[in-house]
Amino acid sequence: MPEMTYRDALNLALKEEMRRDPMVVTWGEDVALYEGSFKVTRGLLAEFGEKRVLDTPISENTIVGVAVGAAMAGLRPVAELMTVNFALLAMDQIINHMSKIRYMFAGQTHLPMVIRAPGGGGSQLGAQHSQSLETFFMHAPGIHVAVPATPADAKGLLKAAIRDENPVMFLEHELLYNSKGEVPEDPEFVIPFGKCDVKREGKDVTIVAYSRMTVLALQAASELEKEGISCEVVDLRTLSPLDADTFVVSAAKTGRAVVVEECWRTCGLGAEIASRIYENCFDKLLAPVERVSGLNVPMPYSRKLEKLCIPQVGTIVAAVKKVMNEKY
Amino acid sequence: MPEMTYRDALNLALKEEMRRDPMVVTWGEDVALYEGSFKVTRGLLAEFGEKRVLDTPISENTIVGVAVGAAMAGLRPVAELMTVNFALLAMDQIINHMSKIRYMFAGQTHLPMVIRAPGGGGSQLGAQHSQSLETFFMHAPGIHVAVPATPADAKGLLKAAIRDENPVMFLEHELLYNSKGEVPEDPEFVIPFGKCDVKREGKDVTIVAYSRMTVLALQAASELEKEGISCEVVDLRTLSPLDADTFVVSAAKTGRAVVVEECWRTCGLGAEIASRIYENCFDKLLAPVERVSGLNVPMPYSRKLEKLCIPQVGTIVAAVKKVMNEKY
Amino acid sequence: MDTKLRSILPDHELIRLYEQMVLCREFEEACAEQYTKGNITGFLHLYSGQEAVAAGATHALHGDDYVISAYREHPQAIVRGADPRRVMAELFGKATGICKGKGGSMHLFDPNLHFMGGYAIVGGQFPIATGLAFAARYRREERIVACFFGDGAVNQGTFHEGLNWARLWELPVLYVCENNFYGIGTEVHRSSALADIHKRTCGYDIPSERVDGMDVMAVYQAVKHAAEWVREHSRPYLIEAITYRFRGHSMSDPGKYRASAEVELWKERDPIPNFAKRLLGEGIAGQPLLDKVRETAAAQVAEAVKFAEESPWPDDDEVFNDVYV
Amino acid sequence: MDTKLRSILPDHELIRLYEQMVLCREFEEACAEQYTKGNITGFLHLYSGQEAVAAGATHALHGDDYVISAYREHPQAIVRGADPRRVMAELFGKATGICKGKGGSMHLFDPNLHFMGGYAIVGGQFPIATGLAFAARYRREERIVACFFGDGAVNQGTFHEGLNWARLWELPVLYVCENNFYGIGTEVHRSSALADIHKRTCGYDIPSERVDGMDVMAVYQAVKHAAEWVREHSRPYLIEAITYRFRGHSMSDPGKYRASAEVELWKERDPIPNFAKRLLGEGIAGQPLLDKVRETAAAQVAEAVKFAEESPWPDDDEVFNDVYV
Ligand SMILES: Cc1ncc(C[n+]2csc(CCOP(=O)(O)OP(=O)(O)O)c2C)c(N)n1
Ligand SMILES: Cc1ncc(C[n+]2csc(CCOP(=O)(O)OP(=O)(O)O)c2C)c(N)n1
Ligand SMILES: [Mg+2]
Ligand SMILES: [Mg+2]
Repeated sequence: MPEMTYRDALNLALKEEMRRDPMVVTWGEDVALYEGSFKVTRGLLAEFGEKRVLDTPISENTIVGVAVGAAMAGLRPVAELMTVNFALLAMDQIINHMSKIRYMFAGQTHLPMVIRAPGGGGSQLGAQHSQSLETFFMHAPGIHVAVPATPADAKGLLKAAIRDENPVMFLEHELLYNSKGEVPEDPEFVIPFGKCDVKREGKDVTIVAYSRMTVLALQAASELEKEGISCEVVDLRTLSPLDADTFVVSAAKTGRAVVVEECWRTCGLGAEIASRIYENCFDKLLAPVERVSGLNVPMPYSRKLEKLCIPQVGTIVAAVKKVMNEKY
Repeated sequence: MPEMTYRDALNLALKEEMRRDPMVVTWGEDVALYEGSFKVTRGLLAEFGEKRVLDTPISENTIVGVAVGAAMAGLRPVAELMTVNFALLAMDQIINHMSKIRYMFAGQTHLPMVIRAPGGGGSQLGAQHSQSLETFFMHAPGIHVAVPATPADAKGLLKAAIRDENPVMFLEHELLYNSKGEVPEDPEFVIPFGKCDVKREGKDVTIVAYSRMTVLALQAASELEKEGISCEVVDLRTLSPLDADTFVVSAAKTGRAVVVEECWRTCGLGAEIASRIYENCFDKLLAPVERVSGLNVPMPYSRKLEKLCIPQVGTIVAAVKKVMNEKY
Repeated sequence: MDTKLRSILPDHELIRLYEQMVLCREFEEACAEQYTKGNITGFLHLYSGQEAVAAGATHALHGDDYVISAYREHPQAIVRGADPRRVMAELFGKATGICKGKGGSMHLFDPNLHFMGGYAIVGGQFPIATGLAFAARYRREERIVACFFGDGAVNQGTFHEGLNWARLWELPVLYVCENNFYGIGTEVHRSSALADIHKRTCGYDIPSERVDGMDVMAVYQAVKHAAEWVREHSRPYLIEAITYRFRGHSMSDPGKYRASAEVELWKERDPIPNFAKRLLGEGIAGQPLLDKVRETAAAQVAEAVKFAEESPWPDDDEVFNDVYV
Repeated sequence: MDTKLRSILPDHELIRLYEQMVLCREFEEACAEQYTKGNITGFLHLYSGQEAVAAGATHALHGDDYVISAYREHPQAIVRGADPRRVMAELFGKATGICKGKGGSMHLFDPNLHFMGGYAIVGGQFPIATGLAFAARYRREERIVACFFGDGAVNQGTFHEGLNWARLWELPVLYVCENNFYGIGTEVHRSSALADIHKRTCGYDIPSERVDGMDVMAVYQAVKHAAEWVREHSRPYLIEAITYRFRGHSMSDPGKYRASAEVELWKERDPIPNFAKRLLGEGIAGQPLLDKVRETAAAQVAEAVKFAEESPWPDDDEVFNDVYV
């Protein structure tokens, strides 16, 4: 299997799906001529032309809404929001329209569309450009939400997203674009939605994570192994549909769980994951579930402060030790 | 104490605060001449004139943003979003701006502003007009969120909101406007944010609720009393700041808890409340916390279906019985 | 107005326009009654007074053009061919409704009629209309998109974003603004810096015109011309139809912000009797035919109400269907 | 351009304008260097080339007028009076920064200077500007709001909503569009249906004009006139300043979408040497003075860098401050 970056894996997925299906089109701010501000759409304009790869005005609500309309009319648009922060300008089309249209029209239409959006913190982009908004999308029914952690997952999940008949929020992590990994070449390599990936097996504690948090969790697990603590790392891969079974079974097995989320802690998705674990493993848990979360503050710019706001390998290690030490 | 409706209590709070402080101004779609689509602003234009009570174009993002700018310049605006569903058009100003401005500008400014927004389901308004979006606002740091359940709370909390130096999302429930209760006449009756109200004491099980869900929880508690189950009903009153102490202490005392939320279940605020209870009462809980939630679907119009989507007294009663019956 | 009707359309089409307006009026008035009876609940925005716009504009479109609208859209769906029985059943929340009772008054939809939905978020339809038009052009289809909206909607950001985008991408969107002078209780000059809505397109290089929205033939002719222009040039165009709603904003609005003299004045311009007069005057229809039209419409609406009443409620299971494919 | 500079402003003010442009240029170029060294991280959008706009416009405003801008705003804060040391410290993320290191390059703010912030959401400043203007008018203050934004921002819904609102409520907002022809890599005619941005206000009954944004005096004069008009009439006005950024969109943009011939052509119109030439030509300054200006600016910027380097990092506790009052 060739090694490639997360960025290139996404790029390949886009290309393969656009080759496969002429109904796949893509647009967004600077995705065509400029090839994307994170270069995920590199080469697309050259290969597919300006009918299928389009630059748009800076009008995020409309970027999403045009995809809604086009999907309703039978295309399979992949719209890029330059970053997920700008999804806040498009919440009307995302939540009021995209997520509800199939339901309120009683299944007479459906929206095979993808909204790609890079996000996450850690690059000193300040409060308005460093958000992790995954919980918003997970909260609203009618949307699928994908959060790939590795290049292979990025490719397989993006292909699945484009083939999905439902609207998908596809959340890429800006700090993962340069990360490398093996990626299957098979153009039919598609990762089904709603299946967690146990990225590391273990027996003492379950770490549930997603996107970049999975990468950190795996690093934490390696460190902890040296201290004799065996962690099972469950990568959610998609937040909707949520494969609770896999992490519940894992937590029931280990009796201890840590959830790692990059978003704000209060009402973050970690609370949902934790609740599912409590609800289903109540009598098997040996300690309360630990939530390792983004701090409940807007993101500060200064690198020194920013680091405190985002889960780090060290904070995950500490949380695991904490649940290991609690005795009931 | 005089009896009045939740609507009139809000109206009175607005009038008292506008009389007290000339910096309090209010605007929104149809709040002036039309006196509000739910008539909460009745009489305001007549008393305070068109300089202080203003109708706006249908431009929700700007309705919020104008309040941000005016607050930054020293006014105390109270902006109305005709319903909370339209807050989705204003998420950019609410989350990207209002919630972050004080922080990213390092405390050099602050935003003493209130966004009033009626919401909730149960009136057959269909998917786009029946949302309970409180979790979105609770998730974002930098915002206070108030969710009054009774006329007295409506008055006391709205006055506190207007006096608060922080931006407040003030979420009113459309089905409560006509509800009646005693309301203190004292113009200094202000309910501090961040204090739960134990609206009913009990010993067997703790029900945590807010807004209209508190009203239903109290009805459920009355029914359950007849069956010999004693419920303590904790009304959150404000979601941010969240007074976790009160409900944690209550849950520790009763050993059983039910959280009632009108919003969608997945990643709803109930998961946060439940997590706090688990985290703090892990060894005192006799059963997993039950979440009684809005169904994870866009709201259907048909009254028959709509009823299934919103917690009812009966579903709360059933949930309480469930936690009472679980034995560990 | 001296052009003879017959020089514009053949008799049967003229009669058809009349039939449609009458059917819409009867339908809306029946809705009001059913609302009072409690059979319809929620927000109910009636179209009475504006029929010339829906009927005239729709008649000028091709059958496969997309139509998209807001929440005051029963007549727009009906003139497009939606079965009044299924529309009424929708309003009752019954399983036989056009959206199985899940959409309601504000969310009618029928893809077979290319009626792409009523939306309850003011301005929510603009981006979607743009996307529909993109899809049509992408597939080299002939069709255009007719996007209906009110005078209040033009101040939403989406209106501006949509105009700019449609012109920039050269998309076939025909914007039809139904300027009834009010957004709920706010008169257009109190919400718009420039109350002449058709002039608002000047900043986007989009042609536009104003038309008498109480005159079904004027609407028909303007839309006919504009639709062909849009189709030919694959570029947007805006029509502002001046009209009036005879009732309050919704059933819960007593409409006190309008002087009754104003309402009365507009009622004299009621598009239905005025068109009837012309049909009579030009000898296209006699009074018996017109009476017959009204009776037929009334019967059709009565049948729709009966159908809705007798229809079953949706199954409880339906609540979980259609969230995802 | 035959008006003599001295007929417009006294010598010391002309020199002051020159000093400010030079200081801004020096500051921005130092930022680029510090970015390369890794002392500044995150997005860094430099203003080099556009100095005539910030300097000329700000000079035409009153000291207590509100200024609000986007993320390419270091010079706008500096010409308003912000201490370059504290701006540089902010970019370094240090505790001595103008926002204690919590804001960063895109979020400068100083209420004492009535500099109401840099915002990183394209179009985010429009509603806020409207609110500032409302507050000013509400309190019967004389001040106006100068709202800076780019050519890319005019397609956001907020631009439209703001124009309509400001005109409707008669608010004193002076919109200053810095049209540098690109929003990141997208040329203005590929994002705007009407690339003549000043013409976009026609739908709102707002006067507007285009001005040469590479000529500090032209900007000064236009803004002077417009600001007084806005102040007097309490109504919005829009100025489109045609300008150019010499660097990429941000430090991470190599700017390949622009032909180097295009960039070179614009560099010949560099506002700084061109203004220097006029100062020399009209005998307002001699070369030694101009050299001195540059040296002083360079020293001031070097001092700012040193200050930033030597400043302490914020305390960890600072992370929890300022979320709420
Ligand atoms: C985004 C949004 N804001 C506000 C409302 C509430 N609302 C419903 S209809 C309406 C007035 C719309 O007026 P107009 O566009 O003129 O249409 P008309 O009702 O006259 O047909 C308003 C403010 C809404 N539904 N959506
Ligand atoms: C809402 C939003 N969308 C997209 C972006 C990404 N972005 C940053 S700057 C920019 C281009 C803005 O261009 P313009 O307004 O012309 O300003 P300039 O950079 O030329 O000064 C874009 C698209 C953003 N910051 N905010
Ligand atoms: Mg109207
Ligand atoms: Mg630009």
